[in-house]
Amino acid sequence: MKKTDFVENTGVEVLAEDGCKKRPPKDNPWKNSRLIIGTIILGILIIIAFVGQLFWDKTLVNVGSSPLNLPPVGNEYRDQIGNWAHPLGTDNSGRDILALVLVGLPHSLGIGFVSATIGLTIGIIFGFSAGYLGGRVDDVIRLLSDTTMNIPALLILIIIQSLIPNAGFFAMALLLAVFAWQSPTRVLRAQVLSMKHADYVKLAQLSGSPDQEIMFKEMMPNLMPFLISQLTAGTSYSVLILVGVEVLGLGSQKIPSLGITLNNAINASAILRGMWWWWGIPTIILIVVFMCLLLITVGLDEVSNPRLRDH
Amino acid sequence: MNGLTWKYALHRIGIYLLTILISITLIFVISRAVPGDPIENMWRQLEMQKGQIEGVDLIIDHYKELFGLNEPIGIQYLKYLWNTVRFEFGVSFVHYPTSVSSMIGHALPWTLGLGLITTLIIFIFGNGIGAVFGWERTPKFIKTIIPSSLIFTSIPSVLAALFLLSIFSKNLGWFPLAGAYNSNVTQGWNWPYIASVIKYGFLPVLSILLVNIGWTILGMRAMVVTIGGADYVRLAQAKGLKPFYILKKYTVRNALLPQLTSLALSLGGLISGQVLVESIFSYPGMGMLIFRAIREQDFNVIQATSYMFILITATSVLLIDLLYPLIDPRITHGED
Amino acid sequence: MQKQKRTITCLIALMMIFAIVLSSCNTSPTDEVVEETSGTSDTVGEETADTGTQPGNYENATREETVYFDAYVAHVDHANWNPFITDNLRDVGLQQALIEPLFMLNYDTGEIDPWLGLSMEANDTFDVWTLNLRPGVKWSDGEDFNADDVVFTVNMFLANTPDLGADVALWTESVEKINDLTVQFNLTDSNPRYQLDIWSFKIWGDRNSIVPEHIWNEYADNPMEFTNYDPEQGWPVFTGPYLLSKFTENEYIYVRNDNWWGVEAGFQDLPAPKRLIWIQYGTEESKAAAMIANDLDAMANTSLGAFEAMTAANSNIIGWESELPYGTIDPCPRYLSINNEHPIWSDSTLRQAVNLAVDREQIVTIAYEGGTSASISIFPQYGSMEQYNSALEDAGLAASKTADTEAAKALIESSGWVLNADGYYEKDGQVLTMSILTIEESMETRRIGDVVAEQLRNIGIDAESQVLSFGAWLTAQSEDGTPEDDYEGAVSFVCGGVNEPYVTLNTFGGGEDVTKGGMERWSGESWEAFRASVAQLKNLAPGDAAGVPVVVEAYENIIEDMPFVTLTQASMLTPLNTTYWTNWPTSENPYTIPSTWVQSTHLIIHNLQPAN
Amino acid sequence: MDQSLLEVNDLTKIFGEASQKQKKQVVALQHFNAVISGTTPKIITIAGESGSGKSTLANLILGFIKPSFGTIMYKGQDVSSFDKGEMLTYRREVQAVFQDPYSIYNPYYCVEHIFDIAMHNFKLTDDKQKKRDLIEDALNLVGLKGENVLRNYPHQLSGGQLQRVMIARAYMLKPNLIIADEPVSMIDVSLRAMILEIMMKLKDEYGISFIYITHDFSTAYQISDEIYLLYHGMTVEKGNTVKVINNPHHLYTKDLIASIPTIDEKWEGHIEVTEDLESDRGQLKPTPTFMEVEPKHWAVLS
Repeated sequence: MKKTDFVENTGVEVLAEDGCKKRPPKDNPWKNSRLIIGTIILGILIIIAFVGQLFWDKTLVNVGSSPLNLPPVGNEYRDQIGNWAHPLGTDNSGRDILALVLVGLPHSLGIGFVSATIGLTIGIIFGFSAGYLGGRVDDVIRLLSDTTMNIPALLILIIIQSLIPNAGFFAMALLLAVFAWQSPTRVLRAQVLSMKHADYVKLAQLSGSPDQEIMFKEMMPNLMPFLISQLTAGTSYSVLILVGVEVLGLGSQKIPSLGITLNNAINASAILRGMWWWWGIPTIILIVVFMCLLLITVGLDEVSNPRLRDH
Repeated sequence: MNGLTWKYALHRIGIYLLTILISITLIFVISRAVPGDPIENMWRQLEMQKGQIEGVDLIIDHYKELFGLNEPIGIQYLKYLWNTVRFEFGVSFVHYPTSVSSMIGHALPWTLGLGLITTLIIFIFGNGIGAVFGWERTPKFIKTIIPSSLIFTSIPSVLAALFLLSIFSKNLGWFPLAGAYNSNVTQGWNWPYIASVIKYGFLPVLSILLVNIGWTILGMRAMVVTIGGADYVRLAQAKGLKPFYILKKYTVRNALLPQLTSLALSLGGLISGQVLVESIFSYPGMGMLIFRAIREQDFNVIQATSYMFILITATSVLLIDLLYPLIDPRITHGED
Repeated sequence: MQKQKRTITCLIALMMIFAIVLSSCNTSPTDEVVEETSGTSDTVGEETADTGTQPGNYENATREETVYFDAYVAHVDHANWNPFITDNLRDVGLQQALIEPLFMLNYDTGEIDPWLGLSMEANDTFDVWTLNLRPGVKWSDGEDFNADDVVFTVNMFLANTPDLGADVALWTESVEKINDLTVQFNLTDSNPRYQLDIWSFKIWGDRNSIVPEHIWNEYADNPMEFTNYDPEQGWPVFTGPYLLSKFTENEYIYVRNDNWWGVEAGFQDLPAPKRLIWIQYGTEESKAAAMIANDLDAMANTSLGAFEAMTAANSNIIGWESELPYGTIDPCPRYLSINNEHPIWSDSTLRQAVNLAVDREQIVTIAYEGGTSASISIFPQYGSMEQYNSALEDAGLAASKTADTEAAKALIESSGWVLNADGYYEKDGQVLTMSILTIEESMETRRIGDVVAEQLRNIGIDAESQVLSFGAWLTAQSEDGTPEDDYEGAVSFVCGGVNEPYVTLNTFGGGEDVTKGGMERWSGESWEAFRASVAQLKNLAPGDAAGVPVVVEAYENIIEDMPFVTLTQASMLTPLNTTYWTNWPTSENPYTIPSTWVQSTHLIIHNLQPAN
Repeated sequence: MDQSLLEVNDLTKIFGEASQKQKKQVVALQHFNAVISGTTPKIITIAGESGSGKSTLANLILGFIKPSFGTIMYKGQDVSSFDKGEMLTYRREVQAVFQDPYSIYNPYYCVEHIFDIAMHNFKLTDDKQKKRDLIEDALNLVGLKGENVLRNYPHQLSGGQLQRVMIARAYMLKPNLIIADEPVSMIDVSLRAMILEIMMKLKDEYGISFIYITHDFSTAYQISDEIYLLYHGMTVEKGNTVKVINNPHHLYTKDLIASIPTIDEKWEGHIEVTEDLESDRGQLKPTPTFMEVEPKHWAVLS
């Protein structure tokens, strides 16, 4: 039976609450190679960053803590030969690149993740309300998202930066969330619209479930993999905006991050000076992080949508 | 069932006008939220850069008066609304007495040119690649190659622009370092001018393209995959139609409309994302204008340029919303 | 659907065409002149013949005959050549190639050298000044430049203040023509710096340029409306040895005027370059690439790293010095501004401690990578300032190059502060903090801020640097809020004194009716004494030896109360390319400063020699 | 007096904007009248081809859509005037069984979920053991055991099982009326009889009335007491099931009954009717007049 095949592949088993019979592990869609590879590499990166912070002197991110313009180990730059004291080299203010990366990566990733989470939460509330309730609620939410998408992001960023100059971790995440909720709202609204007429929603109505329970207990669990993929996509989007903002010099300078390092490198003409390690290492890390998040997103899409899987 | 109805159109236009009103109001509020007085800041900055200016207080007072900044904020707002609907943007504070309209008049064509070409290429190639990426019959190795084209998506546009500049202009010398056309050619309809515009615009276009195309590819891929499983596509497959024909006629065709909407929605972002690329290539577009205006708190310029962006984005979204039911009869806007 | 896709394509194509049409509408009339030269080559000047160019027609001058300058500011309105508008085109050739000043200040000697003016003398009370003009000066359209033009221009200023000539109007009561070459200014008050501040190139350019009466008289009532641009009539008309040829969005091109007045008047020979181009590149990387490729002859300020990369790639690129710090001094030294009204930092003992904690040598090493020198005083260390700086050194008032952390700690402790568990000083439950504001647009201040914050943390002050946009940086230091909310410290700079300390000191002294000085809000006894010295200095002519002891006296008050902490000399590193042109100004040949955006560039242009 | 359980008066549903100038409206159901007795449980069949308004009627009674005009009276009270508490009671007492047993279950939860939410929302009981007993009891009625089905995911059960669980759920709520919207059309033939038997049993032993929506006359003939034949939203013939099917009177009914090819497949055919009838499609018409062609058998004059 075709229908049954379809349902069997939805892959909700792992998420289900205790007490339901487990499906045989053979057809578990969560065993998705892209998802697994992406998660593992990203996990390794994060673990390296956190473990590294324990073993590497974090104060090396401070200005003047190391010799200036030192290349990575084994390389030579302007009569200086890289050594193991600073394996990834230093920048022009005597900051250790390894320390910058170890401190900066979790910081940038964390802000991106938190802001994506905030954005997704708003997106869930707005998207479900707009899609399920429709009418005026839909209009108001639409107005809100259209309006905020209309205003140049740069304007908002510059202004907020001048209002809260040394935005900390959560302030920055909150600020980025301003740009992170419209897309989930739109996408979820469409999903909810198509799910609204599902038979099991009808049944829940017949069972006397109030609207919020239908939205969040009946519909949302089925969107779980989809929501997680929205979250990873949102995280990479927020990390990109964050890095973009920092590269502009608009971010908080208080905590070293990948974007601030790139901003310093660009301002100091690192490319021209041939200090490839200074801009190259943060860039490669950004690319790897982005690719991992992309793999996870694509993998999760495949989990939530069986048609996406390779045949 | 219903197609485009008057009620729906009026409702959409109502939302459109309301969106614009709220947006421009927010622009007014936001641009004044920055601490400090623009005229004061500007002259103090000039003084610090170019030496003390005696009588600077007189100048500052004079210009505040001239630009109406001494009036109550409510009056300023009403005047602003009235002027904005009439497309009267006044003069730039910083570039006084240059009128904002003439500044936009000089910059907008370049930005539109750059923006439209990149948008067009992103739409055609992004959706093309995305369709191939999402198609179930695409060979696996191609599906493996495509994600690598997204590498540029993961770095800020500034960095991408700097890379391209450093490789193609600095090291290889294939493209000029800055500007929009060669000063030796005459502006107008002649081949040397057009060739030079293309040559100077190539790298800026490429930078914006590489950074933005990834999102379109990913979006299209998801659309193709979703639609690929829809009943009518399954039906077409059952009818024995050729897979590529199905991809072209059924899947892509139906995926393009939502993609068009996303494009319209991202238009504003695309244009303002151009800002930094323009400044790196010293391209005389709106990007430079808005970036500087925001930094210099040049209210009239901020308001006018933002208004342009708002109009472009909101209008394209409106048009697509209105065209949708005409193009796709499955979309209805009835009450049921 | 297919049809619709086509419609969209057509629509977009139409809009592109529209864009190109719009952009070609901005065609400047001069473009028609060069139509025949519009070759397919992109390399400027390549298509010209080897034989060199014909006299008077230098639009197609060869690369060897052309000097390329860096236009470091992006302008918006390229067709407005009015020199008085706020965002004028002065730094892209207007004041270097077209407008000549009456006088020029020499940074090395402190003398005011004559140019269009021969001399300017004051009476004993400095309230009547007489200007003598150089005979034989002609406008580029052949009309004489004379006292009528000066009188006309000054009266235009007086009638249209403060739109233009605000400083002229502030000091000038009336102006009279004595004869064709002599003008008398009657001042509102005594001003020994009238010639220097108002009629000379001092820091950037002569803001108050004389304009030709026969062109501007039509616009005497509304000079701000005049664009001063009409290629058919040869406008803009000024006295300089070059004429505006054309401009694009990022290039400004000038050609030599072989009929320049200076030759006939016996003032100077024609300058060697036949064509001058100010060209704007987007980034430092692009400029550097152009320098390396010999497409640019002089670059505006650059970073040390970029400079080293450039000299490594192209040995023809030189700086002011042949070794570190390579650059010359900017007229605006950097200092640490401290809020004297802040609840904590109002304690001068703490400010003294900061002064001791700051290692200026380390700032130079890290923040500048050796590209500048530590300040010994708040003044720029130009040759003309030598007598003041050495007097301060002799009096033991010079700032130390290195830190004395122990002494700094002792001072803080003497004020009742105790180190807490985190290693920071604490008093009454309050940690000793200093948030140092830096300017986002200025990498230099940001790097200084980072280093100073680090140095202060080392002695137990919980300091951090905080980046703000210029406007926010300025506002944060303004006096709007309550003192508690106000700033603690800021990396700041003071421009003004180039050849004498008066302007710099007056920045901290305030005007007539203020009760505290400068952004720092310095007040109290020492300040009152300081102000008295500044007032005394005001009435002395610049460079007057009698001023030296007064300056020392004023500076004693600064050291005693330490309202701010001197840091470093600002560096100005201007790479110059000797591939096509030589005889650039250097420390060995210091005929002027090497800045090509200021008006003294006239001197550079007249001194440049072709390399072969 | 015999108070009616459900009384439907002149029920009409028009889709599309009534005020629009363009006549784009579609009349899905018009002038429907029916009464279900409160004392004698009955199975009432609503029959007709696809698009005849059967499902619209079900959705109207279940409150998923609102009528354009006409009323639904439940126990003598207008359904549209119900407050929150009354609506909850109505929801509980009027239950439904749907056509597609696969899609009615939320794939995220195991089968037990449908009992849980009903139990929770209708506040049947808080006691765990009591809960289990109620469920077990209901499942036993339909021939299932809790341990075999409750902890399974919907896709792990067969269509017949799922549909029986649905009926068990409805039964558990002790409703007065169950709307059965083509409950057997997607189920294996072998299981159909069982489902129908359960329905009969519920009617006879537990006094639950049914509105049985179908296009299948053989099953209607088998179990129902009354039948309503819908054509383009209009009732064209109604009355005792046996009489109507054995002696169809209306032109359309005749064609319909004669042309049914098989009872196994969902009938996708279309009845050729006179031009006259066809042109009326979707138009709102005046209340039809019924003629009693024989006792307990009415037909519209045509």
